[in-house]
Amino acid sequence: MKKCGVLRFPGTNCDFDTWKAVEKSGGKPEWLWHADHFNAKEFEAFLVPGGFSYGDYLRSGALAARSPAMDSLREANHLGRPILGICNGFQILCEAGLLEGALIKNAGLRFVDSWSEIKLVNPSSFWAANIKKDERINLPIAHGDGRYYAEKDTIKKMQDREQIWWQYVVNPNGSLNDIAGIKNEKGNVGALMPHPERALFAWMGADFGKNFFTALGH
Amino acid sequence: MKIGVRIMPRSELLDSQGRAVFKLFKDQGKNIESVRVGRYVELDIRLSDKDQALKHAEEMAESVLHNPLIENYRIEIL
Amino acid sequence: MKIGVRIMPRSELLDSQGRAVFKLFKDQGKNIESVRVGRYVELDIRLSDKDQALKHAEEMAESVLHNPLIENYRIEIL
Amino acid sequence: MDLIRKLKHYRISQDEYKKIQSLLKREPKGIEFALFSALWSEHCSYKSSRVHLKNLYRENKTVLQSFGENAGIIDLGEGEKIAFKMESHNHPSYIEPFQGAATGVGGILRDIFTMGARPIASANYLCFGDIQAPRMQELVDGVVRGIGGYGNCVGVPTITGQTEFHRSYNKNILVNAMSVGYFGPKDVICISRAKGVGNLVVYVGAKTGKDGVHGASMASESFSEDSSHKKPNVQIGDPFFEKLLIESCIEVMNKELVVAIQDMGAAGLTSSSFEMAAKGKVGMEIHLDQVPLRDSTVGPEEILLSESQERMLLICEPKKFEELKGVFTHWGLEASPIGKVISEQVMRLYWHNEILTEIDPDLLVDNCPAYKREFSEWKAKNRLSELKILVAEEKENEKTFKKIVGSIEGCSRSWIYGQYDQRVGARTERDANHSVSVLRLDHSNRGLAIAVGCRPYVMRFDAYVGGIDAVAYPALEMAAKGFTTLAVTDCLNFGNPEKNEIMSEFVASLKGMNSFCEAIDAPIISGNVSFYNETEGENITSTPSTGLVGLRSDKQSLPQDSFQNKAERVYLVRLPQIYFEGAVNNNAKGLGEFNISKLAYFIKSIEKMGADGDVISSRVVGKFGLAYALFRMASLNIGVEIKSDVMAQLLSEPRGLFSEVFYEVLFSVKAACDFLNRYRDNQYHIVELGSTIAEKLILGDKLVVSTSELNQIYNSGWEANFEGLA
Ligand SMILES: Nc1ncnc2c1ncn2[C@@H]1O[C@H](COP(=O)(O)OP(=O)(O)O)[C@@H](O)[C@H]1O
Ligand SMILES: [Mg+2]
Repeated sequence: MKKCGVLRFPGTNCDFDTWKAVEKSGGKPEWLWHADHFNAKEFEAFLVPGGFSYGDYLRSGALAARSPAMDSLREANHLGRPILGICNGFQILCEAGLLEGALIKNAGLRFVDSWSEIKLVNPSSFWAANIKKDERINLPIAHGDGRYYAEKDTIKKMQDREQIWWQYVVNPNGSLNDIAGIKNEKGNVGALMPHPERALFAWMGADFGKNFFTALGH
Repeated sequence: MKIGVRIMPRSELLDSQGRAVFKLFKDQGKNIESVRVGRYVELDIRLSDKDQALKHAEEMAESVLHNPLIENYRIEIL
Repeated sequence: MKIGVRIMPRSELLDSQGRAVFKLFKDQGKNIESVRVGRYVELDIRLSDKDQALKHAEEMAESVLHNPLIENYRIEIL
Repeated sequence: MDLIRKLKHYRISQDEYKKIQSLLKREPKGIEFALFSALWSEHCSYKSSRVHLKNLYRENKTVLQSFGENAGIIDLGEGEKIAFKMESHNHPSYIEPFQGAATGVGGILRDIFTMGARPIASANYLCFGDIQAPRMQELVDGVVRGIGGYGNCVGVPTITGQTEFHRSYNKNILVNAMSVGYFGPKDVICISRAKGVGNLVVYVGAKTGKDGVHGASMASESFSEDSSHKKPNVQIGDPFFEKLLIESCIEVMNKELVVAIQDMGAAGLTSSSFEMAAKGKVGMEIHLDQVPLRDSTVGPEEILLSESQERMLLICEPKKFEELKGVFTHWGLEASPIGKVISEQVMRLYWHNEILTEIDPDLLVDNCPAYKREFSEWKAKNRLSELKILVAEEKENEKTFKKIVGSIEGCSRSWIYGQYDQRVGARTERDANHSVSVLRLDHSNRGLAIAVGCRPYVMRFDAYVGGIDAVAYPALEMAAKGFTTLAVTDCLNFGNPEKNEIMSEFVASLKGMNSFCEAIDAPIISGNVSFYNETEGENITSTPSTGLVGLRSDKQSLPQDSFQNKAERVYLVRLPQIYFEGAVNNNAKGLGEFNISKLAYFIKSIEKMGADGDVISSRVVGKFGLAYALFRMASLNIGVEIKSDVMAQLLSEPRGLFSEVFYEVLFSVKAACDFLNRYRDNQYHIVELGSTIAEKLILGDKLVVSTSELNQIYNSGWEANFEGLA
């Protein structure tokens, strides 16, 4: 049973969903408030949930990325702690420099909500570790700014270092290289636009999402 | 000819983005009175006559670029 | 002191909005070469010294208002 | 300003002015005109509808809170309760579609969380004009972006809705938003009755600006062309701010730091403070100069009338104020005391040290006028003595059918709900792609269903029938999935109530709706009336939209909306009471009458079938009749074959392939299930239509068509109709 810090910013709205996903998987969630520093050593894993931190104002994730809690999260990264960003969490991690690239407005200039098939490109050793390379799963997406962008060299480098985590089977937003999720070089930080916490049980439409959190129970 | 259109929320109305950015700057201890967030559109118009180009830009600003109910705009030559 | 920060997408690839507006104007038969859409932030800074205020604004633009990977910015006194 | 001009400015009639004089026993002065104008507006006072709303069926043993509070509440048992309500934002959405729709969503959410419930789902009911009408594409786009923009950001899923098109909405679209809130076993219900002399009146949330000043009285007036020039009335919503307000308000309520709470909706601070005081039979001293302002030019009258969004008024014991303030500060919000509760039943409004008025709140709230608008006894309309519907040759039918499926009335609405976050909250079991949406409740894990209703073309046929249908049709949809309808909210959108024919339709449809609610024991626990949906003398189709919630306790799997496999047996369960010429030819005529008690029994029976584990899929036959309903069940490219003799038997009645019979329900069941014998009953008919097959719909010799082709037409129909709206 791992003690997990769940970050909460003003406007985070998948906070309870993420909390429940951690709990259901046997982890022990604890809130981490944006305005406070925390002691990274006290936690075994961190989750940055989805939502609209600061209303997505200015750029999605930009304002949240500058909060005190993010300084502590950087320390957690230095310690090599596993960190998962979901949707707005992905945007925040990019804005905070914990992941490369940026997420910009969907190519269609509209919010998209749907189920989306994604393919595992390079497995993570912590998040969804039991899903195999090239396996395809269905997860819900719901975002307005999900188009991944990075410079060509960066993408090339990420490919070489196996940092591309998930790719869309059908690109819903104009993301470069169909990227749905990436990891950092060390592999401890991972993030994706789709929402695993919305696919935990068959009644939700699919239960592939629970795989993301299994490591939290051990 | 390059023309810029600066589109800002009308001052009597709430600027929700500006309010959020302002609050954050305040919390960070910045020396600031107010923040307003709007849009900026750069038009490259295929006319060399200044007045004509400005007129063209104004037409576009009026008809499409700004929403008169909630925004004001200003035009400038870049 | 009022300072404006104009933040524009660094390339066409990053500017789907600009392309959409451009297409609209083209369809309407406007005489236009290109359109870019960005953001404009008006800061009212509580400093009367011009240089100091500009420095302050630059700091904010660098640290929060723009993301260098995807945007450029320019500062002006209003 | 002379008196006549003043009364016109404040939209107070001569009679109302006389009534004000006699209530006050003096001339009204200064700010009092504005107070009466706001609180006596149609929007706030329900003066044309109150006499009719009084007698609605609105209580049963599950109802904890009905009309009179911000939203109705029902008890679901197992410690769970829900609050829900529906509200219109028609006029503002026509003026500025994005902000109008967005603030409509924001407003209904506040009605819900004001009571202590956490909003868990929203729904929307939209009526637009002809897609070719001026501004219509812009309106559709703006409204959908507005609803999505607000709901997605605030984190409440929009999980169902209905979208209609008709020229009667060309200059007056309808935007009705519904929201459902949840109370778990530990959550506290809060109400708006002010009490406790000496308690503080606390203002929370956004600062007051000039937005929407006179909004309430404007919503109570017919539209004229120049309404769109009334610039200052646009209210701007901020879903991010609302999210902070939801979290902080629920926190202070659950910590029992508030005595009473009310959102500032229509007529802002005036209606919230006066109503809170009137309900509690107390008074208040309010210092308007202490209200937080967005800019210093906002004066006392504007403060009283402003409809700036995302603001709440609450009553708090002085000793708890610091703790309360602490919670709001944590969420980045301000809480400012602006006055206190006094025992004397008088509202004393101060501007700096000057008293602007001292007035009994009852005079404005309880004594507002109630009009008995003129109406006529309802007579059945648009009935034909016989109904001959020609069924054409196969080729002709196929052509007609494809046109229907691709038409704006018949095509998919996924363009709309694909822009709504339907799953935030992680409770969604059935999203907007389904005829009935379903959520799982946090504590008991039971299914809660939500559906909206009212079919304008049925209203154009007959308002009494349309009122019944506005509840019966969605209730039947719920039943087909095994849900019991528990309660109803409504949003009565009508034209000018001063016209006899409009008021007659209002009364007739309300009567139909209400009798049916009583028959199925589903009380109407909340609602909203929107009159004066009239532009330049043209009235909208009378549109009493509804929102229904239903519950299903067992954990049997829910019937799907579509056929799943080949060789399922397909049945049509029917209680034909009205034969309707249908939505196809726009000429709404028909034959027959509803028998309410038989219909209620039918719905109960359908509910048993919907809960049967052998049922695979189900669908109520609706617009465009049987062929269209079968096609909608073929979304997975599993169709059905109906033999010619069965088809011939169906068509021996006065019906066509594309016309409707009120009501019929389709079920597909496991091949081994003898549905016919299991549910045989002399109160309704069951017809075995045939079996499911791959890729085709075969309706005897009348229609043979490829399901994949139809699905393609259905799914691209929206884009084809709205070329400009990529
Ligand atoms: N404005 C809307 N918002 C959300 N969902 C909508 C809206 N309009 C229609 N829908 C969804 O589209 C689906 C199809 O609508 P409709 O054509 O009326 O068919 P149905 O008879 O299945 O309700 C519905 O299930 C409904 O949930
Ligand atoms: Mg429907």
